[in-house]
Amino acid sequence: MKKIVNDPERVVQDMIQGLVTAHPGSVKQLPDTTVITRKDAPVSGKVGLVSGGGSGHEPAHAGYVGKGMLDAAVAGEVFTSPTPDQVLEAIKAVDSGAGVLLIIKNYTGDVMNFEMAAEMAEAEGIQVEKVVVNDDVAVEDSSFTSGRRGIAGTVFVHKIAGAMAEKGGSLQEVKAVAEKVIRNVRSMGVATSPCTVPAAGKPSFELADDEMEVGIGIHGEPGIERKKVATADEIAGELTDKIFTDLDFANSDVAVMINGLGATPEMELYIVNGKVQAILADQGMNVYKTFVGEFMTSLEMAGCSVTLLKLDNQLKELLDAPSTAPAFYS
Amino acid sequence: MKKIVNDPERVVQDMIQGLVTAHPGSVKQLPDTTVITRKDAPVSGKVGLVSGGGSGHEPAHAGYVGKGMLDAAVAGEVFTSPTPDQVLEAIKAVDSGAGVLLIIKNYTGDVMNFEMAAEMAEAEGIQVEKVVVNDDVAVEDSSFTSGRRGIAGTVFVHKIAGAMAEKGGSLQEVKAVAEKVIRNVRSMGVATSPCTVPAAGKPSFELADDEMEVGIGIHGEPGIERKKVATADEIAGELTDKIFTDLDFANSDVAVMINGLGATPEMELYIVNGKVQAILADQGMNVYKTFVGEFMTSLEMAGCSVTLLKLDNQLKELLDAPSTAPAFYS
Amino acid sequence: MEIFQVEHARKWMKATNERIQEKKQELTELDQAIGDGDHGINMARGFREVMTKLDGETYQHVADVMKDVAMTLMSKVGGAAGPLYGTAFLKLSMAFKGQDVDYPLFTKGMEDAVAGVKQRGKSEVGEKTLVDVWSAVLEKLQENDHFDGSLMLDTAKAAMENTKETMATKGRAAYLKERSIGHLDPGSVSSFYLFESLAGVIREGV
Amino acid sequence: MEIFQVEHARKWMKATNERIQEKKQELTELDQAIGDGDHGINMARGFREVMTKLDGETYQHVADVMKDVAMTLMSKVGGAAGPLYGTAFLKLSMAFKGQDVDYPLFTKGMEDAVAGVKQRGKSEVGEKTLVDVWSAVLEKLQENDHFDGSLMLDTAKAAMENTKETMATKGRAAYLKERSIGHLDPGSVSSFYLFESLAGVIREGV
Ligand SMILES: Nc1ncnc2c1ncn2[C@@H]1O[C@H](COP(=O)(O)OP(=O)(O)O)[C@@H](O)[C@H]1O
Ligand SMILES: Nc1ncnc2c1ncn2[C@@H]1O[C@H](COP(=O)(O)OP(=O)(O)O)[C@@H](O)[C@H]1O
Ligand SMILES: [Mg+2]
Ligand SMILES: [Mg+2]
Ligand SMILES: [Mg+2]
Ligand SMILES: [Mg+2]
Repeated sequence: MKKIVNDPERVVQDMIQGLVTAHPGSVKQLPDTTVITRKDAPVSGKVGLVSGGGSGHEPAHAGYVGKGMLDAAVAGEVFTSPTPDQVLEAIKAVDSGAGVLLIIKNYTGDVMNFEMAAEMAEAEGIQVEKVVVNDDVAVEDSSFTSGRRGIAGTVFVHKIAGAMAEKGGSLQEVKAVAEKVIRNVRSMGVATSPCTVPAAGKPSFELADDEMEVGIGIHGEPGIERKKVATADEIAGELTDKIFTDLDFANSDVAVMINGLGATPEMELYIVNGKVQAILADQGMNVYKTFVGEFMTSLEMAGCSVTLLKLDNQLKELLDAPSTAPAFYS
Repeated sequence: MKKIVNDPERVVQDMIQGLVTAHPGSVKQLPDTTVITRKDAPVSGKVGLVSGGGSGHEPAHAGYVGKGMLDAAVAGEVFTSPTPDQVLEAIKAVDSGAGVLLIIKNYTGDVMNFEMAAEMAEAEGIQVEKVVVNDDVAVEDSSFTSGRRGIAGTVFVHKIAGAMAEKGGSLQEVKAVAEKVIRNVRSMGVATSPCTVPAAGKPSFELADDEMEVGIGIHGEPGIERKKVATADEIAGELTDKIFTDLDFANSDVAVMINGLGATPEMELYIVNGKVQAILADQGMNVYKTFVGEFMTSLEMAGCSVTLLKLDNQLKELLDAPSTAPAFYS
Repeated sequence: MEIFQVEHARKWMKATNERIQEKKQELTELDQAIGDGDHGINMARGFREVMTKLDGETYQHVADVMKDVAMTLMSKVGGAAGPLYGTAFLKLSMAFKGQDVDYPLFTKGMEDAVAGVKQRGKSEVGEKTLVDVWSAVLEKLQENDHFDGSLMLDTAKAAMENTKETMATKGRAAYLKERSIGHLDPGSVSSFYLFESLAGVIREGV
Repeated sequence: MEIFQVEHARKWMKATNERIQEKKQELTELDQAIGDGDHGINMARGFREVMTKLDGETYQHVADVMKDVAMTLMSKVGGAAGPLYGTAFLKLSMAFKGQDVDYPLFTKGMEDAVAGVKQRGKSEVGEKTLVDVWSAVLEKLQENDHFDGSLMLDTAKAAMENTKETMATKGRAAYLKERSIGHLDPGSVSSFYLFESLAGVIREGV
């Protein structure tokens, strides 16, 4: 796999440089860190929102930094959770005294690093709360394991918690609505080709010409089942089926996200969307809003995920609230 | 190349279906056509803007339909210009009496089909003007050939002409500003992997593991030169060099677009942007606004293009004007 | 063959469609080499629709057949080939309008068709486009005074093969400049199948 | 070896770094099979930084070496391995603080380290993680009463190899459930290199 990079070991630094120069009016980099914050951070009186994780999921997470969404995003090395010292810098940079909420995707590494940062921040007198997103229904939610993974549904947590913080919600209120989103959001994905970590130089797994990986993670980790490539309609059916088995969406108002994993043409995402919408209509669900595009990618992996979020009036209002984040303008 | 589709011969219809159901509040499909228009078309008193071309360039062109941008986009088969009858339907649907501007990318097929539609529309008494975008400096502009191709710079034409139409410009004024953008916009791209037309089923060209194609088109047509893959910095240097040779940007205010061709991770686009910004700063140019993402793709081709637009006050104001198009929110 | 009749026109289109469907992938591969890889797909779609259209209609005049062919190609092929083939058949239809198509009228129709294609494509002979094949066929028609299938076949073939050695200055292949040399022009190859089919109809006579 | 000294600690880290750099790709490939393919990259980056750090410092106590190792790994490795290795060395440092590290104290340090790792990772023995290797080594240290390099090496190796046959219930490999069986756990392999290096230092003595 060819990469348009300079040095595989420096991709994160180079990317951050390119990101900050692209959006100089809205974001800034904390010097000597891989932390991107709102230019106006800390926002006086506002609860600070910090998320992040390994790099390679762009536009996540820095693309969601902006008014109405995150205050800071911490970028780790590719597919590697950022370290506690970096997360701590982010927390300190966005805390205005109203406390900070960490939005963590449920991976052992992310949880441990963010937790350690939270402990350090609390030791410095900052109020920190955290929520852990685990929307991926591909993985069983068992108390004997580390549980389900966090994938594209995380973007809805950023958006809605961000809107709550922006309108002045307290740390507990922001945390509560983030948890409400987490309870009501489910996702699942499929990959038709692997991705290559720049420093690894070879694909994370191999797929035959007629195979796909169902229940794929967003780090090139293998999915849960390998099978013959199916049609867009079949894929839409399988992913939504799995989601409905996990959470009952009957008669709900839902937000839909069809997320490209990196290399999938937008054309294909729309084709999948067409079927997803038909399925939801069939089942009597009411689609409130649809998002089609790349929101939580896995480098140049081909494939997509489907995310459904059950909405009540509060969530609708917060989903619709303005955001100036480069990757989620609304 | 695996595709997430249902039937390779029906991808365009399926895509349009998925697109319209994703944005039911803002766009609609003209029945039995591949035309997407603003939901509120024709907008009374406003000049109508119609663009389009082959499919496979998503989010172009339907993603740019919205208030402040296009009134209609006509989708052809993959990489194939739409036919005159379809373009004619689009013209008729958006004309409110103030006339219609066609924004055409400079490919023989597009020019011919749109011209024929214009002739038919004029025969029906509709005032039609057209502009032809030819921003790709990879191809020589010669009077003996069909001239340079239109690529990602087209999006700036959509945006700026769209803003002019929205604020009430006459057909001549809208055309004039579109032509001003065309005179001042230049692009060039590079590919590191080919793409596969769904109905063709095999890649459009082959590249060795260490090769890239410089001056690539957006239809999988081969570029102008094949060479060893270079670093992001070298690529940024080569593309901007070629652009500066064609048009002098010294001391200008510029808009920058780093466009992904389909499969390139956003991380890499940002890395390229970092160097492009450094080069522009070095040369004393002032970057007014930067766009990094997928704007004019070529299915799942890997690679990117760099577009520079020289701005005056009028263009800045129109570039900043609001747009509600799904793929260009501002 | 003295008069080119409705049945001849139908056979021509049927044979052309069969050839194009058969050669769909070849045409696409030729277009992948120096274009964008859709020519076979576009032509196959267009002629399939032509057959559907013709099979559902009855015609009095060749001109009416040509018109339906023109309109179908124009609205189903797209790209560069659609308007060009569409224009060609439209010109044939206009020239033939309401008349019996004898050799002189057929030749006149071809003159208009070639002129129309050149104008639409702003192109001339020698630019490595389908104009090369159409013009060569026209020239022989003009030199001769009766339908001659073998001559048409040989002429179209030679002109088509000749595009391999020329450099493209029009169409997508023009971007490749020197690199376009050594490849057949896809539009010339599809045009060859068209005239090869016509030659067959001529040779078979009524 | 009676007392584990600063020089031993340095040699331990140096040998570990060499092994990790050498095995960077192997570790990454193991992680590609059942994880996300970054373990070798992360460990190599971390230990390279450890060497840079240690080379620039002078130390009085082993505890201080362990602390710098901990802090460096914590801030340079990331992922799951960073906090786990970081915690382990931090616990060693805390246990050793200001004291000479004899066998009982080393064992005490390892007890704290393993407890710390288990707590941080919410994991137990048998879940196919590096806890398996650390716990096995600890157990033998507890059973014995003097440093024994060969025993440590054999123990670590057996525990590491044993992860191949178990099913992961923690870490990224857990998502694969049964499919994780048949693959070595990358973190256990890197931990093996760590104890293999320590065993070498022990055998060489002072
Ligand atoms: N300007 C032109 N004049 C005449 N023929 C042309 C011109 N441009 C292209 N062609 C013909 O059209 C063919 C390509 O058709 P097609 O692949 O269907 O269209 P596109 O290039 O739009 O993909 C070429 O091989 C050439 O013969
Ligand atoms: N909960 C856990 N407890 C103990 N060790 C764990 C846990 N999760 C993962 N590990 C160890 O970490 C290793 C993976 O490290 P690494 O690849 O660096 O992190 P990541 O999984 O975040 O990419 C695994 O092989 C395993 O040994
Ligand atoms: Mg990782
Ligand atoms: Mg084409
Ligand atoms: Mg073509
Ligand atoms: Mg890993």
